[in-house]
Amino acid sequence: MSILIDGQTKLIVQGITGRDGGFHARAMREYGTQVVGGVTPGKGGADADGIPVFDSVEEAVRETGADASIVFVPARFATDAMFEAVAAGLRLVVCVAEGVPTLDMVKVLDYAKGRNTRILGPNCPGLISPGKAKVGIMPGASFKQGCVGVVSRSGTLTYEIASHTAEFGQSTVVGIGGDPVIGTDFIDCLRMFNDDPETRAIVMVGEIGGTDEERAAEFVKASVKKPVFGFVAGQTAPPGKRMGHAGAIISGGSGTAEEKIKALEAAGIGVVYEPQEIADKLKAKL
Amino acid sequence: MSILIDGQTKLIVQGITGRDGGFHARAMREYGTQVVGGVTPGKGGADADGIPVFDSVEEAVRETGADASIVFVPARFATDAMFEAVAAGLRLVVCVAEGVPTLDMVKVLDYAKGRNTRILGPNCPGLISPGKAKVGIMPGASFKQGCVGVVSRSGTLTYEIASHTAEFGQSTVVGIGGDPVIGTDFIDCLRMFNDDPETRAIVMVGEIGGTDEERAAEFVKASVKKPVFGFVAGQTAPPGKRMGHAGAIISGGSGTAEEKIKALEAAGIGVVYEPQEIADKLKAKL
Amino acid sequence: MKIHEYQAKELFKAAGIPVPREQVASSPREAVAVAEELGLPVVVKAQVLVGGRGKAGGVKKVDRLEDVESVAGRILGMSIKGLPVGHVLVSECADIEKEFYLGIIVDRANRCPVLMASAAGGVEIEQVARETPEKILKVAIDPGSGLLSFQARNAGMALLDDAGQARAFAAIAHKLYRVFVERDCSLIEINPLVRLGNGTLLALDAKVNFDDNCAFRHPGNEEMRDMSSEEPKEVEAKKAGLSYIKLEGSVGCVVNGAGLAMATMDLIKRYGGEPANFLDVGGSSSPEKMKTAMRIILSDPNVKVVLVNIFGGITRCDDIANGLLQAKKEADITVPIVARLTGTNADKARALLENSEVTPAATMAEAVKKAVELAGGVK
Amino acid sequence: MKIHEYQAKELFKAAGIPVPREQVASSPREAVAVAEELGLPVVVKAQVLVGGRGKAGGVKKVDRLEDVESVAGRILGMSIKGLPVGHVLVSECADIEKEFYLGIIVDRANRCPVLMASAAGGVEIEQVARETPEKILKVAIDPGSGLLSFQARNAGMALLDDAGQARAFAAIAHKLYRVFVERDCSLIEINPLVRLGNGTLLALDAKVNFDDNCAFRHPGNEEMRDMSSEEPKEVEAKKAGLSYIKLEGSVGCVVNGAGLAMATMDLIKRYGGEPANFLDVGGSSSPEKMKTAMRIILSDPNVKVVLVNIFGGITRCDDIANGLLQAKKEADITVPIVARLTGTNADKARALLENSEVTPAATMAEAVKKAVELAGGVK
Repeated sequence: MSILIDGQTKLIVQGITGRDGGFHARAMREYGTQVVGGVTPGKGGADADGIPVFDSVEEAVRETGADASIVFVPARFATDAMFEAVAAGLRLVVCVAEGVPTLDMVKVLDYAKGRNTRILGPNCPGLISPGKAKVGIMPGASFKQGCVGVVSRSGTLTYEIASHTAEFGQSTVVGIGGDPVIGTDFIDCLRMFNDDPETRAIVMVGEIGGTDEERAAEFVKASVKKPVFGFVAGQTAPPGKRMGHAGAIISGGSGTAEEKIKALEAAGIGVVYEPQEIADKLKAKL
Repeated sequence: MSILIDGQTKLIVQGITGRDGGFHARAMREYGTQVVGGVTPGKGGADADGIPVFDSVEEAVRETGADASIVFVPARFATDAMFEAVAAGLRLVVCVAEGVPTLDMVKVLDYAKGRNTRILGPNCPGLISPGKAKVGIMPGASFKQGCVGVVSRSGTLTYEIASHTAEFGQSTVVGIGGDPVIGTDFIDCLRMFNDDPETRAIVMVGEIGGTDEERAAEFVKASVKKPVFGFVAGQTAPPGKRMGHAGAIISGGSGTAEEKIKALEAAGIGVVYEPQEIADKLKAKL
Repeated sequence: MKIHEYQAKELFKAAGIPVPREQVASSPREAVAVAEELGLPVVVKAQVLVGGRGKAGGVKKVDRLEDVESVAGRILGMSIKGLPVGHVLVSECADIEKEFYLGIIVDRANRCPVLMASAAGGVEIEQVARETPEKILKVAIDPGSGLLSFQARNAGMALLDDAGQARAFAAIAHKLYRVFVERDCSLIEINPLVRLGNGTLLALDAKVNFDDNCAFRHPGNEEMRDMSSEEPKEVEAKKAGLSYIKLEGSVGCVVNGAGLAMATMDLIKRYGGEPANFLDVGGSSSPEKMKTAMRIILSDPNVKVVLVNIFGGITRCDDIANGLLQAKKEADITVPIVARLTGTNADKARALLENSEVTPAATMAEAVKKAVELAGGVK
Repeated sequence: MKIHEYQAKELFKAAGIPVPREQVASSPREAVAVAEELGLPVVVKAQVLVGGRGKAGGVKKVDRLEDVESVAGRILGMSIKGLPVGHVLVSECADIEKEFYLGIIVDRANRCPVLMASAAGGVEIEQVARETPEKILKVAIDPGSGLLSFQARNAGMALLDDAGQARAFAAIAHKLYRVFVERDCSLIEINPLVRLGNGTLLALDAKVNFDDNCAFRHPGNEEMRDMSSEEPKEVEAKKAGLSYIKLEGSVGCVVNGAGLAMATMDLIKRYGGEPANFLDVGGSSSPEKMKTAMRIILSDPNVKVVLVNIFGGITRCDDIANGLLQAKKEADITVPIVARLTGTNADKARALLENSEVTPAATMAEAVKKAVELAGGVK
């Protein structure tokens, strides 16, 4: 097992005829993901390196039986692509684009709420269940199949931290994205990891901004039975400045790393202060 | 039992300080309904004939534990009143007003969908579970406790038809309203009557316009185990003319009484051509 | 509420939906002036709030300027299905290559607006829906998010192979939806939406119905109302809070509640009579309303009997009885009246009518039977 | 993106939200002219995109006309938390009876806009939220239906006893929400919203932040950008597709990914150093971007060492190495460079840097340790 994706996942790539879409469609297929189709309006009938291209998500789903999509269209068109994917009934939609308007994201998530679609992102690297499937842009070689579930607001920091869990490998690594409003949060992933028999320990990688980590800590305390470790980036971040990610900002003195670390500790989460420390911490518990 | 309301229902009256609201609040209380409060923004703290008045539905619910409301405000304010009732978490909201904009109703129902509120109406007489409670404007004396469930798009025609079921009495009589877009339809009521042990037979009173009766007929055929009788008003209605109710119109040749009667008959529903015939039909089956 | 094609086209134009070069005219002379400006040939189209104007001869192509006056005059003199033609629309002749349908209605079953598009344009969409429903593309619109880009785009691509034309179609769909929402329409339709030889899309005809419940927030909608197309008695009734529709029979009826009114009409027919009207006196009926109802019904010379059928709830039977008596007193009513009054205050009503010439009836069936007999018996 | 109070007030005025009589001035003379027109006393307020201007002396009440010039001059000469004051807002003195708070933000946890209202106006809402959260009324706004009438009405009634004032409050809330949505704000705030002695409500201060992701659809938002308040190097970095924030330390850093960049800064601090900046080179980094990154970092005289920490994914390590080498060739870089490059094409990168003066490191921890040492060792 693993969460959200595995070898059975049938993926379509929205924006497959674009530069990034095409590149990552191939990379995901090479990794072993079942990339069953692509969508680019107006280019239906084309062939992207052996992957059939459709005009609409609805058509792609009808023809291929896809149950997940990854959106590689530019930010200003990403909202519409997500709406289309939700309407077509996909189970999982991953949005990589950075720069999606926040209020559009609010609308898409509201639209998805009554339907059966989980959105991951936007502004996220996607997710990988090592050895099974990759729906994202992370380098497959940095991950190894195993029993640690990783959930993170970041991209490369996730790779860094995951690299120190190599001894145990990872069940699934999920990048939830760095925007203020995202489709899937820590709690969603913690719940799934907790229920996943293959996952034996969970690492959550947080950062400044918002209260997602604090709420996650409460959830861990109340409901998670497996060992959880946490890292929070941004202890040296100045207040009021957006640290790269749109969501990484300390405003009005709230959303600091200090607060978050305190909340994680209070929930019994093993806080890691340097990425490499995770290796020993895991060894001690597993 | 009965459906939707009974002696336990705690009702608030939105617009209780208005003429109609006040009149019917008293009438419902006299009938035996637990009218626990009223709402009129700006008149909180007042007393309407012994019924406490609140500024907001939220407050009324908090103070009284109400689980249902009936909306007696004019059509142009009824939408907002329904939104407020839904947001306050009421289980049932009955809207009597005639003339609520259709697109507003579409929005309210969409809003209610993700929440746990059933809306009845608009443009409906409400409902009555004889001997238990009345949430509506119908004359209580025209009904008698018993085992026939009645669901109708009409007001007075319902009273007329119900009067011919007096031998068996009624479990609940529901007026779903005469507008094109309504919160509760035939199928919703048929399902509830089918599941209600007290109800032994069901009478549905339809009229021209839309396809609600046709869809209900399919539902009856597929899922209803109790005897169902039907009446459809408007066989002599001219096409293209709105017959009083906003929803009662034959347009483009569809929505005729003929089609509906045919659909009811095809579903094995005992069609009644004159209101008084229902008495013998029931006797034959019960 | 319906509006004329030329009025709908004005809404379209303001919203950026492409329409033909055209102008409305209310006299043959005006029509000639428009035709001169547009250049020949032109199409002269009767502006009338009822379907089937084409079959009735209300749409004519005119090739020569000298014929415009006579054609326009003939159409302006017409009456189509009882409605006089007050205006004609004079339009340039479009080089039509293909006809599409595009419309939005409120889907009662799904409780949301639905966009309907079809390559089978130019015929009545209800006919297409009955005979070849697979030819209609239906798109449910979420009221919160509105018509989404992908929905309009996919509809365009489904109907048009050319990418540019598909985009133009989608753009028109978005504009149409905006008008639909901003004006609180119950129906908005472009039929046909045509593709010209050069690939351009054009709204050749337009149909817009407004939601009658929204007049309070759309004074602009009400200004477009064409009173000349409405039955004066229906307007008078509406003003008095009554809902009245004239029919062709001889049994006038006064009923409280639309459903009961229809059921009463149906029973009249079933017992061999013909209803002269639909009339719902509404809820809390004052004697005044009753008087107006009687006046309107009796102004129809076909009426041979008046049937009053009241199931009192909010409506008080004694109000109805008083209204009846006052109406009888004030006007010289010669036709017989049959009254069935039950429910709230029925006893008082019965007492009031005891010594009048009103024929009482205990049940609806009895009342209808008596009325049909008085109207001349079963045919 | 933040805008000035006076710009926010212009949006308010256009939306019909009541604001004081006031005008912006960019010179003491202009300030005097405004004061003359308004009549004394007036309040002169520094327009600066940072909080705490009051405490810094950037807000002054002036009673006599002859003092306006000197007060305005003093404020216009100020620099508050590093930001120069380019404009002052000269306002009539309001007869304040009570101060309220009214604002809208996007609630990250609930994924919807939330309206916040409080009778504890005039102080920072975050402070109220921490100390007395029960004093803040929060109203979640459904994105599909928007701020509903009952929500605004109930908020008004909760804060104001007078029905008319509650209605005025609700009307302001609706207008505020409209601006919030139409302008794609991430925050919109009236603090304080004041009640005057005569019961009128007035937006005394205004704060509006736009969602940076929406510049493409709001050219009008971008026009309000005050470039003078932005760090030139941050602007330069942004143009090059980099995300850079200047800090006070001596260890410059170039990292790919915002999270890893923050983690790198944190580790520098943990190992006894001080980061000189945050810098995320972003995804697919060309050598060109790397050169720009180095130039920006090295223009800071505090920088004693540059730490390059790359976990290659889309970013190719050889691109980074090439950029580094080019930067070194083109400029005379004297500060030491420590580079840790892992992931995609790390081997190639290592080969490229072998004979350069760049100090290699195998892990992030090692790289940070070396850099801190080179910057002068642990404090």
